[in-house]
Amino acid sequence: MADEFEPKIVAFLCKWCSSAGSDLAGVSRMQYPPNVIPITVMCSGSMSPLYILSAFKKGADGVLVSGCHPGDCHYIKGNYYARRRIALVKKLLEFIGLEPQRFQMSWVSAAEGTKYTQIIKEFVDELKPIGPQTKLRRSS
Amino acid sequence: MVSLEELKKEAQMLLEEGKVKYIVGYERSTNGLMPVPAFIKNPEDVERLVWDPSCIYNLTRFLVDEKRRKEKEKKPDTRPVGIVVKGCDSRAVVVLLQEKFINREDVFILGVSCENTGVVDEKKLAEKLKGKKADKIEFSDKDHFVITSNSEKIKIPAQEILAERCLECRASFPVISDVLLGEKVERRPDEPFKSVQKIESLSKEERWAFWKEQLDKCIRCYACRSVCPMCYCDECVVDTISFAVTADTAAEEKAQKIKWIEKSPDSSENFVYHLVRAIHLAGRCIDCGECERACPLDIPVRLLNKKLEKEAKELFDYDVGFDPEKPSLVSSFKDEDPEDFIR
Amino acid sequence: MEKILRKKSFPQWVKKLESYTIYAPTKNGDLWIYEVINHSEDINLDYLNTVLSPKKIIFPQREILLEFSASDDGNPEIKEVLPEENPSIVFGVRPCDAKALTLTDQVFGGDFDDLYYWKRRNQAILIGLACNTPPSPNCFCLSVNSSPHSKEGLDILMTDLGDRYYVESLTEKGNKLLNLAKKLFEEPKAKDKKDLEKIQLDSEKKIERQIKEIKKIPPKLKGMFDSPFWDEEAMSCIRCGICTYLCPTCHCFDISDEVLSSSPLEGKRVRTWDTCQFPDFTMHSSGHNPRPDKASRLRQRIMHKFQYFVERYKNFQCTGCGRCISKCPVGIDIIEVLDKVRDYGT
Amino acid sequence: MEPNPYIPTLAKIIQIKEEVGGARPIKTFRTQFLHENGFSFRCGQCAMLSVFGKGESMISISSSPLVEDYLQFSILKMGRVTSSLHEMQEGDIIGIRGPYGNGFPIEKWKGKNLIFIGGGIGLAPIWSVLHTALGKKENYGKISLIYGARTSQDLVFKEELEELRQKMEVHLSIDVEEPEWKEFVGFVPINVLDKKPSPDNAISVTCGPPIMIKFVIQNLEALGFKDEQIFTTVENKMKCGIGKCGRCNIGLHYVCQDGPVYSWAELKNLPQEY
Repeated sequence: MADEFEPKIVAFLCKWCSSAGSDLAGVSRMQYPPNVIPITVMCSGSMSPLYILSAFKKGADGVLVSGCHPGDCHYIKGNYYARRRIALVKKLLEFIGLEPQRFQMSWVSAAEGTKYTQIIKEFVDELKPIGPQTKLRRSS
Repeated sequence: MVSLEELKKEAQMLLEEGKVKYIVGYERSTNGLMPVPAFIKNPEDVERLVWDPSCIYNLTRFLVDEKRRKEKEKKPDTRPVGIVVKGCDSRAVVVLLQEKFINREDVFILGVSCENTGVVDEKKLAEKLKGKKADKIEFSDKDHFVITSNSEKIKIPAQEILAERCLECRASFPVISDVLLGEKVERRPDEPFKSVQKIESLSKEERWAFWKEQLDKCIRCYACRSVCPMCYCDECVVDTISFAVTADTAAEEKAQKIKWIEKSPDSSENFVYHLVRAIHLAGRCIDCGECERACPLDIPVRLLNKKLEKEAKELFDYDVGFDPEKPSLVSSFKDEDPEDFIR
Repeated sequence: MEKILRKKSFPQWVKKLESYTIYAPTKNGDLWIYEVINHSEDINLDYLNTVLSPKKIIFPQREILLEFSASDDGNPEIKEVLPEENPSIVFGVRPCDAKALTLTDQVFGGDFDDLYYWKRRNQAILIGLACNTPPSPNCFCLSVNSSPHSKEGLDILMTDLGDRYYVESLTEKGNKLLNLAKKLFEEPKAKDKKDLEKIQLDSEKKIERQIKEIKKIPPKLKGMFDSPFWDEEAMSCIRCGICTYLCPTCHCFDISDEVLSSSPLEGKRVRTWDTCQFPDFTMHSSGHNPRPDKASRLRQRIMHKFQYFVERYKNFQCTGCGRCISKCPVGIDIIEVLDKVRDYGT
Repeated sequence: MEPNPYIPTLAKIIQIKEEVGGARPIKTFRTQFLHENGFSFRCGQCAMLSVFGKGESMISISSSPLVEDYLQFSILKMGRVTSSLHEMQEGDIIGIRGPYGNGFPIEKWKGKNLIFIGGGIGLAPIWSVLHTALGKKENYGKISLIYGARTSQDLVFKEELEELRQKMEVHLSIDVEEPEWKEFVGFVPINVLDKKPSPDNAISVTCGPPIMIKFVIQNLEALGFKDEQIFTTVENKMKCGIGKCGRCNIGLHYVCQDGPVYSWAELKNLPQEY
């Protein structure tokens, strides 16, 4: 079992909600797969597509962008902008043939520790069967 | 039919009255069919202006250069610049106005309608002529082109040699202009996104194989970026050092410029460059097709932008470059924007 | 040593060259690009010219110079990375591209030998194909001391006589390849020689474009550094890198460090193509840029090829292949610019 | 195997001295090669310093060739490579390759009066030729230095400058008035006019920001200096250092090989592109 593929997931978590949600999961000792490399961003609206593509280039098998539910955004409309931008990035990545499961977005509020662990579990389970991401990864 | 004489007359009048600094148009080149951009300063030179199906370039790019030059001059001549624009090019002017990059009084728009046809695709024409050299091409009656190839006149239905984007054209006459030549012909292409759908219909692995083979050819000459009127950032993600640098910019700031994309034409670097460029043009690209025409390796980079134009239409019902007052795609939102993909 | 090779026995010759890596122009859409081909595949030699010259085989767009990594005490260690042994043959080299390599040889030789360039250069055998008809409407090789059948820089020159090739081997390397398949080659008869001369003469007449009185241009350029001519000429330039990346003689490059991981430090120092048309080519980190605008960069491209290189290496740094004219997105035509330089102020 | 000009030799930083603090800090680094490799150079030559993972930067060697056991570089913190050099400690390893450039033709200046004119970090290339001349003082006439910087804080090699006053004339200046500053206040070119060095049997060497060099040369010509008596260095951007990458050219000259030291007689006829 040891050499089973363990996907590496880079998660961009909005500081006000999702990052707090993941902290809540940690504080309440919830069990969830350790494949996540969390990066806190000030708002999902500040997510530049470049971060996502750069993560895939550096070898991420999956990328998650998680922000506040619509209406909860600390900056009022950051997550609304993010919703459009991430939808476009997702469509473009599918257009060039990247597996759609590799790039996810979620709303996780500061109180949704369990939802956060649930999303990560599902994400890891979806990534395991499709193996490591070799398409955008920098090889030579 | 658009009369070239009328265009010349308009241009001459503008120059004589000194209402414009210079006029950007098309003029005959010395090597073959394709014209070259003309910068006409004095009235008698308007004779050099031409208008025919080979006038493909999107001249809006030179409004960006004009602005950069003005910023550097101490006492700039602030008169507007005259520019000859087709339907698609005019939408590029609209996007520049929408983004407040230029002001309406900076530009005097000489609009020219393509009416029922459009501009020629060099490759399709070359195939059609099977090696014969085309010296001249002209509009002829409603929807034909006449090509003179060493004094032999060949009439070809325009539909067969039109540029890809003209087959999917959504504005055959300028949406914004100070002077408009030619009739306004409404154009509703039945399949506005046919070229994109061809790729979408492939399987995931086929799409990946297609893009991998195409983008591996890229030699990073950045012609697709340089020819695009919307790519006007002072500093681009691909530039190795920071440009907006003055004598007292702190060393830390220069040292911390992140190298997002390496200079070497490695497959993943090429992908990140082309995808970031496409995303930065989402809701801004008006499909003038210049990036694909300029690419020396014939990489279909236009399709990346066209895909996002299709998504902008389908997901957010957003039309690019028709209304200078409308907010741009990614700096606006609606409550009913789709979120089914969000967990 | 001059031979005749029947076209039908050409594939057998290629099969005999198993021990080499073979590059040949292959069709890719409407373009021709040099690719490695396997030996059984037959080589298609009725092509115009490739988008990128064989320069990309001898001076690739990306060359790893050295690898650096952190040793266990944290200090950096470096390892030189030279191109690997790869004896190769390049088929279908046009005379202008071959002559271009003799120009870049001068740059990469001199006091400091560039080992990377010379490793690839010495292990490549160049088999030329004379241009019976000019590959591009913008060819002007005759104006810059070259010709559609020039032998400079080539190991073998093949000329298509219809059903057979007239094969002229010019170097030891060329002879070696012929000797590998001696019986495929026949001695040329008088008729072959007559056909060859006729084709060579015809091919020269078919060249449509030329630079008249090119000798006048270098001295004229010397006096035109501060002339406003360059501002007008560069108005339509969009500052892309096509003219220099496609040029077979352009050799400018950049050296940069690519980091795979920062701690522990691991990465490569890489040489990549660069172009004087980009602003960051000459920009100091203080922000001062000796060539701040596109006019000064167009001036640099023209002056370097038709004055600086002439003074330094006694040759025009241009072999008239016409790629920069055909592929410029805004139709800047180097011949027209040079005509204007020659007649400027008269 | 022939030497590969692109491969640096590893060297250890044995001493770092903070010359100038503040927003435009300057540090002087002394480096020693890990394995002796006979790196001999002439004063005024430069070397390409490598910080692996960041890149390379061409820096003039400010120690005199007479000094055998270390190479000294005075570096102004300006961009990516120089900033990472400024964050290094003693004992760190960097790469050095070179020497590059033509260096000062000091052997031709025997018996001449030497006037060195420097601005800001421009004193670094002068330091090497100045100490070489002082090392063989008997071969040369009067040696003097006119050096200035923006503020007294920005003056480099402050202690050594005081010691030099016993051996030669030293005229310092700062651009803006400061309370306890007793010497000249104003730009270096104006200080040159103020000090009026005499042109007969003299050689002048000027290094500093391009704008300062331009005006110093004008003023020297006004004082009667001929073009062959005026020397300067040109600081173009460099990457390969061996005359191949095509980046540092002024006309047909590659500054990294044919320069960086030029007499005004030569530089005057080259395109003013630096």
